Amino acid sequence: MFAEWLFYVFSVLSVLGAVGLVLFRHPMSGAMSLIVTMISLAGLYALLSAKLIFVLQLIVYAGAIMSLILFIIMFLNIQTSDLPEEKGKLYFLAGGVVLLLPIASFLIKVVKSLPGSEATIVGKGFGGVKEVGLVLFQDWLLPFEIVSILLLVSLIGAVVLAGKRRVGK
Amino acid sequence: MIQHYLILSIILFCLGILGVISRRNVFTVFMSIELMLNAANLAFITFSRLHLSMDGQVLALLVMAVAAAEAALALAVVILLHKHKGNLDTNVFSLLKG
Amino acid sequence: MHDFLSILPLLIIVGGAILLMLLSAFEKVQVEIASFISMAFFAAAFFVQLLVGCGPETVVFAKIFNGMLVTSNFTMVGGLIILGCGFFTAMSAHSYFKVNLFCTLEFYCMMMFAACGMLLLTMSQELISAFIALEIMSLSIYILVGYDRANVTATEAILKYLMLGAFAGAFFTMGTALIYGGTGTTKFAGIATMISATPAAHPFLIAGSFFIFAALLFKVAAFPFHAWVIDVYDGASTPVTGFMATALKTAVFVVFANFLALSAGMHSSWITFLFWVSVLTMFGGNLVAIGQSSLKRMLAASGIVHSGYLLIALVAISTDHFTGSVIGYYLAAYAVGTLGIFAALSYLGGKDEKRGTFDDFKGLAQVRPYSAAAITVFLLSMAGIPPTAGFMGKFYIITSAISAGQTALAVLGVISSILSMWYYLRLVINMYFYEAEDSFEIAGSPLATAGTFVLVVCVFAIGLYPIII
Amino acid sequence: MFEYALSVMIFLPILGGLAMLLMPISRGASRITGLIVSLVVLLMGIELFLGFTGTGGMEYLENRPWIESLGISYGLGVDGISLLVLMTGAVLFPMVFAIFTTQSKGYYANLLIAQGAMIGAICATDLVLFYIFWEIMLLPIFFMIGIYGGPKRLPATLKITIYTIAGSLLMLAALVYVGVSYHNQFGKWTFDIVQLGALDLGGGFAILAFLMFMVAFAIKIPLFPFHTWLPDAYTEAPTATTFVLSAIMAKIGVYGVIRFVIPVFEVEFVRFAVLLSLAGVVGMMYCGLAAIAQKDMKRMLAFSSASHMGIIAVGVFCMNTQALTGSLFQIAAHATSTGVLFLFVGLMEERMGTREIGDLGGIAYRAPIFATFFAIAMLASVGLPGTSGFIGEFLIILGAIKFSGFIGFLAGTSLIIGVCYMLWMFQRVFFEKENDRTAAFPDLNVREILTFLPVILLIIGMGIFPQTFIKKIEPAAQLQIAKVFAMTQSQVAETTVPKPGHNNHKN
Amino acid sequence: MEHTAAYLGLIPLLPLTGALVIGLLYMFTCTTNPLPEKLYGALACVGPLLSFFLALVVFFHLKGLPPEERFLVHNAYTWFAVGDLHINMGFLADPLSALMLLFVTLIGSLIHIYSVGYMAEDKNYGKFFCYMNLFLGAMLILVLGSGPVVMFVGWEGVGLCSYLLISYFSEDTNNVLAGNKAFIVNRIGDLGFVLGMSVLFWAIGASGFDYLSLRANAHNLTPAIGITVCLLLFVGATGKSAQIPLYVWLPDAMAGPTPVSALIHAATMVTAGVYMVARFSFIYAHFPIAGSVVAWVGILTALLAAIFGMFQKDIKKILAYSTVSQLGYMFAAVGVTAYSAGIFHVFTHAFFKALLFLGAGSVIYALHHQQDIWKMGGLKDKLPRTYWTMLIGALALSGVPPFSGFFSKDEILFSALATGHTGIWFIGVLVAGMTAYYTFRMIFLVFHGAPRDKEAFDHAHEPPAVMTIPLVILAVGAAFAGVLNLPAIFGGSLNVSQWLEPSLVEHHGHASIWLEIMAMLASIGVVACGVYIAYKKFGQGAEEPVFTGFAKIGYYKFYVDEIYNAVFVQPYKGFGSIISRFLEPKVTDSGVKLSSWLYQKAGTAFKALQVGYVRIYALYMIIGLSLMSLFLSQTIN
Repeated sequence: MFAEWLFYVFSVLSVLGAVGLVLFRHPMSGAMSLIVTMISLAGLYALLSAKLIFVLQLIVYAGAIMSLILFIIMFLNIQTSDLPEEKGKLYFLAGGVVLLLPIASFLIKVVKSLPGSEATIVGKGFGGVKEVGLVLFQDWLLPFEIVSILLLVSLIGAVVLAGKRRVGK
Repeated sequence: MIQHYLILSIILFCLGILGVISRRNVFTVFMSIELMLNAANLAFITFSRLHLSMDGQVLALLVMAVAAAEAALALAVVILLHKHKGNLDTNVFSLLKG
Repeated sequence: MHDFLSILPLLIIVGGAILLMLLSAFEKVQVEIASFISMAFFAAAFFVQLLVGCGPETVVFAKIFNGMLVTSNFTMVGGLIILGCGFFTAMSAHSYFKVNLFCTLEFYCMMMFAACGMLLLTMSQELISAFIALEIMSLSIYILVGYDRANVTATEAILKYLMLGAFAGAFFTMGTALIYGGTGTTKFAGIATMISATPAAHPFLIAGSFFIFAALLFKVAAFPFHAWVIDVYDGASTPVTGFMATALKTAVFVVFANFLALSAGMHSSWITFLFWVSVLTMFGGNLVAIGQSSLKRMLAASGIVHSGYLLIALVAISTDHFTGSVIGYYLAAYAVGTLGIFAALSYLGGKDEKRGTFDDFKGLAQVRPYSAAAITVFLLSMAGIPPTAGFMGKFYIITSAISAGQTALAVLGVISSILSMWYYLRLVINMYFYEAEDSFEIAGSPLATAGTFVLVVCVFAIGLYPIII
Repeated sequence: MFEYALSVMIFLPILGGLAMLLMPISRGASRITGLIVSLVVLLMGIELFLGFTGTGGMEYLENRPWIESLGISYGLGVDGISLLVLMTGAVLFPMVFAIFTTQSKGYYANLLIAQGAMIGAICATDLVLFYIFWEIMLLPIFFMIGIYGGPKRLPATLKITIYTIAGSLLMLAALVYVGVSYHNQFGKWTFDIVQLGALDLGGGFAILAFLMFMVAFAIKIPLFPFHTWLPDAYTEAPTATTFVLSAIMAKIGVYGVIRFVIPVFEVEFVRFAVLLSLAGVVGMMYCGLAAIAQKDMKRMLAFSSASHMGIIAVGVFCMNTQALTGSLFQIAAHATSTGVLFLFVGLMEERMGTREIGDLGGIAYRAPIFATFFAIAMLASVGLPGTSGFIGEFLIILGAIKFSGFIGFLAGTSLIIGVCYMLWMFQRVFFEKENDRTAAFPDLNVREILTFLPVILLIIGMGIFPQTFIKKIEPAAQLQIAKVFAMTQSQVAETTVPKPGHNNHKN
Repeated sequence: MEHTAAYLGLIPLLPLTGALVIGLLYMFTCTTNPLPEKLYGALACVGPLLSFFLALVVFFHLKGLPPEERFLVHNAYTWFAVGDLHINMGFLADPLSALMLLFVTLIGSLIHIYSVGYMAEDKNYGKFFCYMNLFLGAMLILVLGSGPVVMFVGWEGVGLCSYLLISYFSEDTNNVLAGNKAFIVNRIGDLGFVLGMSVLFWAIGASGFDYLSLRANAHNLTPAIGITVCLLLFVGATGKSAQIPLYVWLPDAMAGPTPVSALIHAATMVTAGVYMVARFSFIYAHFPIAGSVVAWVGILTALLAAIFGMFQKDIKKILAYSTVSQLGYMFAAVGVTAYSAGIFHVFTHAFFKALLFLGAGSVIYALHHQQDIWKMGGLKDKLPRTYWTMLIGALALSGVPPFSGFFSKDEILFSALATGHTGIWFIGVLVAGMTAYYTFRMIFLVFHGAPRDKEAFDHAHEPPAVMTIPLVILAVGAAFAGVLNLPAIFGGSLNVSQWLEPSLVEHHGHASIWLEIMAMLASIGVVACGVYIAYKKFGQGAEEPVFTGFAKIGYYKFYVDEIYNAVFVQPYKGFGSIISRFLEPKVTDSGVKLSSWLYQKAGTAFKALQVGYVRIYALYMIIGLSLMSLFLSQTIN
């Protein structure tokens, strides 16, 4: 029962955060509300017994990625005057909602086909660091390895695009 | 109950889409995409709980890594854009058209 | 041992990429050397692939990679195409960067990483690996697209590509999540088992593959996910455009085919969907192409049309004994033609790509008859006029479509290729039937030129001896 | 030694043309090369003609598997149906090289490539191979019109190219459909036309495929109402191209119908024969009428050519031996007469700088030899007995009468229509008063006389001794018709509900 | 027999060779160093004379055979053979063709000789004789052809030569137009011929498509097909022989040189239609309805042409209408199955009409190409030989006994009466009177009275002997040819008819001898009236009248040419320009143009969709996905 309440609290918070992201004019406000969403999601992960992910969500997402974004926002020193006018935003929002209705209803229809099942917290041995780590390094070696390439690419890319460059003769 | 998690995931996903198509600020757009990835992650975790297999959690983990990589690149691009125009309006960047 | 050999090309490419990355730290290493190094690695990987791939058996890396990586004849063909594309792109880039001075070593490094991602993509038999491979490829390509930082159009191109690419990537993850939810696995083999176990179409599977298709269709620029491609091709530098147009499409189509062909149930439930997408893609592409005045934009739009043809082939694949030969052949034929034309544009474009529109190439045949002839050959191949490779590709696709009972689709494909004659011929007409106004001076190295003529030979060779694929 | 004759006849010109394009040689050298190559082909053609036994089957066969997974082979052969078409392709080319001395290298090279491709299309016994040559032969035409054509060449080029490619791509789809149907029925892949004849097609897709084939050929022939590219293209094209287009390429359209459509689509063919033959006669009349209103000689001849092609097509659709043989004969006859007329107009244009009928007059007084040759070709084209034109036209009308009295009557009107515009033109150009321009017109010189004389003699010879040719083509035509009937008699009886008045056109 | 048969091929070949030789000589020398005229003249006469000689040989050979075996066949080679159709390049000499052969070669030779003189001043001498020889060759093929297809070769060949010779003075546009008209109108007839042949072939031609086989199989014809064949062939005949409605070309054909008019447009070519109907007598005789059509068309043509002839002022036009009129008689004859009478009239007509034309040619020659009879007069004394020979011709044409025309015409009229065609007989008699009138109108105006053009009269002189000798020979023929076919009442035995018997299928009408005498007297009376009226009006000199009323309409030939022009020619041309100006670019091509226009427009529209705003691109994706979701929602439940 308590878990259910928690679910509702977190979900309302996350949706509010998301709505804030979409609606706030200034990206800083958007980023802040996204952080709210992320933290709520972390709570939901905990409710779903994904302990490692819960931690990582907080550390990597809400922590690292979002602080990077915030850092850049501040680095670029974005003023309100720099922001786009976005006069027709409301029309776009309304139109977007109309367009999204079929997609959402389709997805919800799909979800409804799932037999109802409880999401009680599962005890030990599920979602812990060790257990997930074992799965990761045994079954999911390939993705894990190639993610390293991906990160390498992104690293070089960031340098190439934003860093200093030694231009060829 | 599982369904509720999934519906939440769908709502967040759709809100992400909405952000992408209705906003012109580059930051907001990228954050909306992050939101979509998060929604997907929520779905992964939910299914992981549903199937009681930890594969879903691993998948979420990998998606997080991808999201991080993408974010890094996206921010580099943002800096590049800002250097060119001093402005982060996506509509400003419409030289290529027709 | 064969296991190792099968992924040896991949390892060579990764090694090359890392080597280049390390070399770029040294001031003394020049860009030209980097291009030769990358060419060498591509060539080496190509020949290794050719030698290794002679065995017809499918290698499943069950132990090491838990069956997430599979090499087969089809992936080998895809790999060959990708490596060939890399090789010829490096050649044209060598010439291109003699005139356009914004290259650094990382360019070739990124190209090799992209190729690595593509190879992984062709071989991956698991959704999240495919996703990561896709992202490796995409991120590298994003960087290549935006490589000319001083150029605002290149920046715009990377913004558009990155934004929409990430957007599509989000769909891919959501799709993966839904499939995982439906089947409890993300491996192709596992999904196939699940499908055959439950005869009725699983809603999660449908929704999940729908999103995955959306992402893949985005990557191959199918209608209505095509809008980015024209702007991005236009903004990117010519060798990169050529690389994107060929290698990227090859990799995505291979994984697309692998995914579709994983079971008959999977394929059959998407035929109608793909039918309409392919029809719309072909005709939409043609309609976009007809109005273009810039060559790169026209080629981008024609790339859309070719994606449409490939979608026909996807509709027509038989899942019972899937070989992918039709797709492979068409991809090769298309790659040869497209690469050729971009190689030609690389050395003919001049500084800052000053020659880029149809009108800029008026009278080329009088000044540079051989180049004009080469471009004509490529255009004819793309248009599907015999005896070029493009014709045989189209022939195979039509044959497979009709064999699969998709006569209407074949006819529509034919009509679309009629429409496409319009803009291909327009360039030929401009090159041959007008007086020259430009002197078409060529700076830079002869490598792109050489590459162009090698590709001309390839066009005919592949066309006349289709067995070599 | 002679067993690879066909391959040599195909690839010698193609390779010669390509070599010419790639190598830096002067225009004079390229012309001589072209002349030599085409003469070699001519001699081989004559040798081949003489050695042809005319039993109705394929001769000079060459067959090599090419793409075995789809049963595509490199198959060549000649039979009575292709013999005369092949001969036109082989015989007429040297004239062009002999007459036009001042053209550029590309011009000659393209001509050679066109010749090779056309001979290829004529000899191919494999549908796919045929298609490949069929498409290739358009390319040199495209370049020749576009580069060497008249002032309004660009739209004309685009029109002919897109138009014909549209047709041929549709044919490609139909062709694949045929191959796939064969695979479905017999379990193996082949595109060999002899084997495809065993195919038993039916249903909507078969009709669609038939129509696609027909559209492709109808555009090439051209059959009304698909002829609209023709006047522009013929007018704007340089003379040699117009000559090639009218004398040979259009014929390959008719040939294609006979060779590839009739054996495969017997039932559909019979079903649509009336409609198609109507299209033929309507086109004949329409283009014939249009010809009289032309002011440009070349354009007039273009319409005239289209008009004649209509009649030739009728012969094919009438489905009897006489008409079919007539069409086959007329193919050669028309190639010699109208083709030569185009060359004459080209000569006139070269010498006087105009083709406007109104600007000319009285040429006959200054140039009697030229006028005589022109008159002979013209009379052949209006079908005067004693010239090659009569035999074919007579046989076609005869056959058409059998097919349907009405169509026969309409086909017969070509006798009148053709003569109207030809005489009108002849009057204005060769008779009446001469003017400054025509007074300076030099008669044919010895080289030109020697070039044209063989063809003029051929025109007369074919009129007086047609049996030399007919006896080689007639058995094949008879076989072809016999096949259609063997097939349709059984099938039509099964498939169509007997309706009163329906069987008029079949017997 | 074999030996003689082999000559058959030689007969047409000789003039053809002559044509070839003359043509080549002329073609290669005329612009540089023209050869002497005498050479051409000599060369030109060799062929016809040799042919005439051979024709005599053939004739006497046939005469030596029993009547039922009187035919010679020479199949030179197989011309073409397709399926059942087997056409030999074959020549057939039977009594009918032998008769034709004789007078064609005879008159042809005479006219060639005459032309040597007449054309002396022409610079294109060689060309003329080339065409003439070519014509004679074609005509001989027409006559000798063993089947309809070979006949058609000659048939078209003479048409071609007719065209070439009509437009001989080609610098004058009108002459060329006349030539064109002749060729085109003939072609209309030829269409009928070809169609008739085709129908005939499919009906009975499978076992051989020459006259002998056809004749053997003629009984297999059904009435419908038989009548169709007859009528179609007759269309061919109307074209070649200038019958209603295709007669219009013949008067215009007088634009050619006068010997041409004599040879082609009076004596030989124009009678080919009659010959053809007679050739096919084995079909026509079976179908009296078709015959009646032929007869009525013929007699109405005779009447119409006679009316026109009464008002013409061009001497050659008068003769031309007279020819049309006489041809009408011949068709009336063959229509009422009196084939031998028709052929006999062909025979006699050849003499007297050739004579008249050549005479007219002499007059024209003498007056330096003056053709208007109202500018002549009183030439009797200046041109005595011409006068007397032409008078004989005129008497023969008018049907005054005992000249040849009387017998042949009377035979026709009697046959009509005997077979019950009273109407035809009546019109025929009427036309006889009109013929006498206009013939003598011409004679009186040209030769009698006072000269109307003094200057021309003074310069007039009798032409050279090379021209007058043929006139005399022809005059002899015109005067006495009738003797060859004297009917029984004059003690004759219809020799020509008997000679022709084996070739023809005739139904002889039976009528009493009194009826014959009555008919004869009636026509003599009418002819006498005609001559008398002509004498009253023109005998003593008359001034050119101003035509009013019916005469004016007659003078303008009932405006038939104008009507044809308005109804056929102009619409034809107009249709041509409508096609090339409107239908072709705007209608036929509209499908192509429209689709290319649409394609371009749609391209522009799609170009506009590429707005360049990235979020709009994302929007496109979402729109697509949204629609696809709608579609997919249906599939799951």
